[in-house]
Amino acid sequence: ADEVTLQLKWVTQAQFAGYYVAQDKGFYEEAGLDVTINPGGPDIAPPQVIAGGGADVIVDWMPSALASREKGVALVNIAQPFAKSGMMLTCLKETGVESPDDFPGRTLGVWFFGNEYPFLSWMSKLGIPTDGGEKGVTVLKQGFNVDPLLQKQADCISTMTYNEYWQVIDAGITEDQLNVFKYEDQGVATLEDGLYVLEDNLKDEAFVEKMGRFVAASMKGWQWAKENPEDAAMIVLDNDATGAQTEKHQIRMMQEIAKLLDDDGKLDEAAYQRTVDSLLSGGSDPVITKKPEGAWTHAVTDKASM
Amino acid sequence: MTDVKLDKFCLVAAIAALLALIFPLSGVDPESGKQIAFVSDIPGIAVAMALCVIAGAAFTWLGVGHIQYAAIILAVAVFGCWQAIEALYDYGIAGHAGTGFWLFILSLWAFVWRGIDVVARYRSLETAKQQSANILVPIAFGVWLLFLWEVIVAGFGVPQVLLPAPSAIGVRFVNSTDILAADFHQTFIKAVISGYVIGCGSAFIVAIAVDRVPFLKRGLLPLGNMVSALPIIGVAPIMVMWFGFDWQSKAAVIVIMTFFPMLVNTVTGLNAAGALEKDLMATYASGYWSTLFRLRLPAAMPFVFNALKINSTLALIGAIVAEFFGTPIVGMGFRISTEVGRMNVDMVWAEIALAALAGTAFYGAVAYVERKATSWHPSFRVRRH
Amino acid sequence: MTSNAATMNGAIGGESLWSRLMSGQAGPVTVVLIALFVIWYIGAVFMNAPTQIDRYNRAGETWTTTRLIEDTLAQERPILPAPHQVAQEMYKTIFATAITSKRSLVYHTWVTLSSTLLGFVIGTALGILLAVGIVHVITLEKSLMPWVISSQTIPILAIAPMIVVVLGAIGLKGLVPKAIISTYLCFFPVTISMVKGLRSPQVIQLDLMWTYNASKWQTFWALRLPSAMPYLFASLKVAIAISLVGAIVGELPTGAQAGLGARLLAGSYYGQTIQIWSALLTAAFVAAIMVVLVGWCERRVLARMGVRG
Amino acid sequence: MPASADAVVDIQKLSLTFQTADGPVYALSDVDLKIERGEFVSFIGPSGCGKTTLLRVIADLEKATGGDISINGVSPQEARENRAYGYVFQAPALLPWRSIERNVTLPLEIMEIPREERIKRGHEALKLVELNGFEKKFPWQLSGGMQQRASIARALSFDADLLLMDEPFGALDEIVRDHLNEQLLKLWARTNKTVAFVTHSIPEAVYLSTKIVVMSPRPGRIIDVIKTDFPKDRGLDIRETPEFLEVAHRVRKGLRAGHSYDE
Amino acid sequence: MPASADAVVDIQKLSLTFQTADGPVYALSDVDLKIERGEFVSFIGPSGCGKTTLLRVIADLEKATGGDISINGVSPQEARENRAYGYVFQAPALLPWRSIERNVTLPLEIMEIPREERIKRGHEALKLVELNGFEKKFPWQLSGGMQQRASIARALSFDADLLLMDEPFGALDEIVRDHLNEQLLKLWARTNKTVAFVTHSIPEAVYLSTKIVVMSPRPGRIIDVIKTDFPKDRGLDIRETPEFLEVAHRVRKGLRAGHSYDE
Ligand SMILES: Nc1ncnc2c1ncn2[C@@H]1O[C@H](COP(=O)(O)OP(=O)(O)OP(=O)(O)O)[C@@H](O)[C@H]1O
Ligand SMILES: Nc1ncnc2c1ncn2[C@@H]1O[C@H](COP(=O)(O)OP(=O)(O)OP(=O)(O)O)[C@@H](O)[C@H]1O
Ligand SMILES: Cc1ncc(C[n+]2csc(CCO)c2C)c(N)n1
Ligand SMILES: [Mg+2]
Ligand SMILES: [Mg+2]
Repeated sequence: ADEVTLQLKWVTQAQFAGYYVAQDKGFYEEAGLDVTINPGGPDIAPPQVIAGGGADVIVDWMPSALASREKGVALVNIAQPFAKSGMMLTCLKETGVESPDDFPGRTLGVWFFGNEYPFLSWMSKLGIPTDGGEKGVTVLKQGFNVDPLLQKQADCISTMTYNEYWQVIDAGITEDQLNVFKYEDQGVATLEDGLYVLEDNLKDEAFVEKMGRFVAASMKGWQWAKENPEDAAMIVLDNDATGAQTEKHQIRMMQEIAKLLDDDGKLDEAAYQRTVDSLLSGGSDPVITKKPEGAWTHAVTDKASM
Repeated sequence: MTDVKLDKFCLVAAIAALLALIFPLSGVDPESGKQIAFVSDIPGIAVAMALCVIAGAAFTWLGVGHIQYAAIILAVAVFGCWQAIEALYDYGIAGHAGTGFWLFILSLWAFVWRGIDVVARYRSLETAKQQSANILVPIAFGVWLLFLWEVIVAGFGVPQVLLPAPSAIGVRFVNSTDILAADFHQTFIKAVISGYVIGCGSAFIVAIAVDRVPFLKRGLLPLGNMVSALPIIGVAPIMVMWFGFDWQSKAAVIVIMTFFPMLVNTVTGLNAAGALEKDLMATYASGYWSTLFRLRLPAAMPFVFNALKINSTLALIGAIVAEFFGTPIVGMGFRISTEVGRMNVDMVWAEIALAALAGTAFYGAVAYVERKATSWHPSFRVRRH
Repeated sequence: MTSNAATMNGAIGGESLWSRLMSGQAGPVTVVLIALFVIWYIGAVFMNAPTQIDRYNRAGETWTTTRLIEDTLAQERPILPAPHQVAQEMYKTIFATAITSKRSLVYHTWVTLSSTLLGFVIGTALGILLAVGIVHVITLEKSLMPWVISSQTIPILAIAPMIVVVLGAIGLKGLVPKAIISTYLCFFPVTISMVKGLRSPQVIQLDLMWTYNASKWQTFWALRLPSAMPYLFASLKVAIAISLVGAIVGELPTGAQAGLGARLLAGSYYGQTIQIWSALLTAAFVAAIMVVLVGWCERRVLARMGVRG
Repeated sequence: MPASADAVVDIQKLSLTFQTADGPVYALSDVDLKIERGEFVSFIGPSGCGKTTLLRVIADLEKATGGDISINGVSPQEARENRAYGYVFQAPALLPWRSIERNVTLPLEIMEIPREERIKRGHEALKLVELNGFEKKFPWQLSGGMQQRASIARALSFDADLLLMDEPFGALDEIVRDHLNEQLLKLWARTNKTVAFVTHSIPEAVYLSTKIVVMSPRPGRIIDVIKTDFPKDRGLDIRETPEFLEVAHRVRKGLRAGHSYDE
Repeated sequence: MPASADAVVDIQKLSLTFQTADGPVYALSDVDLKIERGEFVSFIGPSGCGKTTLLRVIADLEKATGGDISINGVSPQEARENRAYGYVFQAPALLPWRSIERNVTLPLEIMEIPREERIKRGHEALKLVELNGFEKKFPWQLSGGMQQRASIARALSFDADLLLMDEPFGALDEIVRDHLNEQLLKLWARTNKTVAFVTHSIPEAVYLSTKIVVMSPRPGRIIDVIKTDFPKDRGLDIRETPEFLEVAHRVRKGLRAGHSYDE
């Protein structure tokens, strides 16, 4: 069988259920693939891993992937299983943040490590500086969890619809005590978990064909996960080496993830365009400086749907 | 001794340089299938190699007895290094270096080692000369290491996102002084200094208290050893949870890290005074405080400084690591973790270089004060053998 | 020393049971431990109270102090978990779970321990080797020593993720990268101490070997190495603890793999403070046990060398 | 038992046992001794017989396990707290971080004597042992003999009436030793101090003392007390007199009895 | 200059200057000395005059800065490499982690002599200094004097023809010292070894030597060389003879000339 190494963006959780299901249910095997799934972590940069030859294909967010491309790691999007963004800013109502107009003067929690691009684009679109001045917002590098909100160190924090949001809820705060600003709703959504490979490899026909099979099998996994969220969550739990994840949380995450999924994993050109525009519009400090060329291809998904 | 002793290092240098002239300088260009460059294409490196052969052969016979000879050898090596860099970047060898090139580097290595060796053995009664020799040796060695790093990264074409060349790091360092300054201020001036002072200071006072109360000494110290084994990495998120995002939580981590080395060392030091000296103080009916200040604290100084030195390296590391767990968007640890994610690995290394510089300077400062304050200690006297 | 007893007007007096209990080490340690627990409980109440009160307010409940105290000590995600919560969690994950399970702390401890030990062994060997070089080759002493010190000012913990990635790129995965980080951290105290130790023979002892025309090698085995033993063991105690830190740090970026570091991370990620604290305490216990083991070896070796006491 | 009015040191049935892991070590047993004001008493005996221990008991550095001892009519502890004696240890015991001058004036500093006075007395003491000119040097810059002299100066600096000296001249060469012996004798003759002096050298003991106490090996007992009656201002030349040789002979005999060589 | 056929040590115009940060220290200057096979030469002189330094030059522990020196006709380095001498230091310098036996056999171990042979010769040497029975003890279990005896046994164990001894008996009490002096003389008379011996004690020097070298203070020079002609098998009693006292007097005079006390 052909060997494929997949580098995830984050730790083993239902966010990556499709790949684990495809592995567990033998979809990869059927496609003649021997797939190794490497979980990520807070300080693993998938582009760095693939550049160093530690993976064949990675899961990454498009802003980060395009920024890396400008830095010389020629990443190409070969499939986009997530059609929608799950990112949002979650605020405590009691702090009085009702709309983006209330942001100036506030303290906001943001993920960095390449995940800050959507936020920075949004702020520059709103024209709010992020330097901590009077008219701007004070930005905190948010750690792994939602403590900054619970302990009122920040007025708002970044959350994913499928993960951190529910941790806030679990901590005893009810939905009606929160104001949430989804990037989708604000019109600043950027594409999230996509599959990326190195441009050079795509020159090799056999590789494209192999990726075709990989994407097809992965999408089959996603389809299965969408239909069987509970079982998918259990498969994820089986693969979690820390033994720290909980069933309740993973099932709920799987259900939320299902809402973001695309059917065939083919990159939507309009969504790509919207992401690129958003990233280019950063005023004096845009995330990317020029329109990327060849940053995506349908060659693989076309093969996959054959 | 009548038989001539051959200088092995120079011999290696000469032979390696000779072979370098023969072997291909670079690999084959994958697209055109042709050699990228021969020695004959690059006059500079050819001259350098020839010089190495000549100098190597000459000094193999002469031996490198004098410091002047070492200067000649080092000069040849510097010229060779310069030509190697030129060949890499101006003649496109970067990423395709071949056997010949590496043999040349080996030759240079032998020269540099021999040169440094001679300088290291240099003895002069004039303090100024001796001191400059003492400083030159580690610097020359460090510069050589940087050169090796540069050549290996460029020669093998290591991707920038994995490991940038020192030259790229240097450029980034110079171009980002404002960011580096802001980060330094946040991490070092605010967090490290305050954490270090509070941690070491409180441990010193507690040590004196513990020493006064034997009960605490027996009860607290064994536990202290356990706490010092606590991985800071686990403590850091808790401190961020307790003391917030700003520098205070980093200072708290530093306090925890530095407290026990200082405590344990000071307590040991307070017991370092010899029995005879203690008896002496007893014959004067010297009181507790008098004995503490006149005998036990001075005797404890070497131990206290030992802890201060250990802590000077621990403190900076602690602050940087703590910044991984939440911080305002400034600081050395913040920058390191953020810029990796942005593939700005040269910036990461610029911060690391800054950390190493600051840490070494900090350590050096403490060591300097130690030398002044405990100049009476035998370890600072000239060794006989 | 008897002379101290005389000068410190020792309160020998009546040997009560209490004073005999407290004159050893176990008694005082227990008392301090109990005091620590009390402080811990009080701390837990105070640190957890604000969120608890917040929760009452949000739910519109009324509360009494007793209820508040009870609740602060039984939160699911406390800021500071109470000792008994940590103890329960540790009992559950250490004794009540099969050690093959991923939920067993024993399993994770073993994962961490294996790279700790590997790193410790390599680091110690490297440290001794460097020290031997530095002591015997003046060029190494002058050129390498300053860089050995500078090397420790590089925040290795901060670049651990990059190391893991870079090593992964050349095919080193799992145990080895973690062990390498441990090695980097623990070679330093060994080198520093061993340089000191190998230089600790007195001039007169070195002269003695010189009069016998002993080779460097003979002098090393007969004189330098035995003199360095106490220094070696002192540094090994530091090195083993620091090696554990290295292994844990190495586990963080590899993310959701196994090990105490991964437990810490996962606990941190999901705000499960109880899990963090139990992983943390386990790590501290493991470190303490290893230090005690090194101390035991030290006593045996030194006893064989005829050291007094 | 009331101490005799003029006895500086009054020891009765003193014994001392060290409790060690290997069992008890009987260092002193049944020692009776009286030292009058103005006496110069030497202690001589084989190595390990308890000379140092006896001196340490007098100085309150060790507690006797049996018997009675009084110094100037009070307990050793009180005597120590009154700074009744100066002690010269077998080793110099100088503090390496203090210059010679500051080492010598250390006891004065502890007794809170004003600075000027301290420096004056320090100078005098250093002059006595011929170390003037070395005030600002540090101990490691002096030879072993010079260090020992500095430690003697330190004991002299605060002018206690009782001097306890434990082999103070052991590390010195014969000439310097002779010289310091003379100096010490002069000082003693001038000031009427009481001196308790441990030595290994028979001629030294005989030359210096008014009373020589010969001790037996462990457990240390007194086997002979020899009174001499040389004048207070004796010169080195008395060492050639028959009386001197006779006393020396008696000391040697006592000593030899303690050793196992019966040649 | 060809060394005389039977000279074990031949020193001509030897000088040694230490270069220190404070400027040069002239330790030895213009020393001429010849030691014949079978001689027992004592060095005596004030502290710091260069006795130890001279012995160290002979042992190749220090390099002369001027003049010529040969040991058995070769350079000190070659002599050392031939293991031509045994050296007894001023301090015992025993290795604390080795039992007495293994300390004494250390030089044999380094010379790669087989185990059985080593143990045999170690026993003999220990017997000579009367330490049999203490083979398995560690140094700290022995008194200072016993340690010094062990270090002498160590130097004897490999039976070198030349013995260099630097105040070997300085730390011992008079009785033990007398005893060891006798033993050393016996050994020397029996084996025809050559001995160079540093001491501070005039009677010891006179009693032991065939030749006494008196040295002046820094820069160390030889100011007197005194030959004695007591029989090889002299007893302790010769110390009372007029010849003995005469030689002792001459030595004392020479020594005193080197000191500044002109009383
Ligand atoms: N603290 C102690 N614990 C146990 N035994 C001790 C202690 N101090 C001294 N001794 C023992 O008591 C005996 C007397 O020792 P002391 O030091 O008084 O001898 P000394 O006569 O001064 O000998 P030296 O002439 O060698 O100085 C010795 O056998 C010694 O081993
Ligand atoms: N390595 C050295 N560097 C500088 N000076 C030295 C060194 N070794 C010895 N000296 C000096 O050389 C002189 C002679 O010293 P040496 O040790 O030979 O004296 P000594 O006659 O053996 O004295 P003692 O009787 O005290 O042992 C001394 O003044 C000493 O300070
Ligand atoms: C330090 C830190 N950096 C980034 C993220 C963000 N992140 C990486 S993958 C992912 C998907 C959902 O969990 C998210 C949000 C985080 N949580 N913590
Ligand atoms: Mg004594
Ligand atoms: Mg000497």
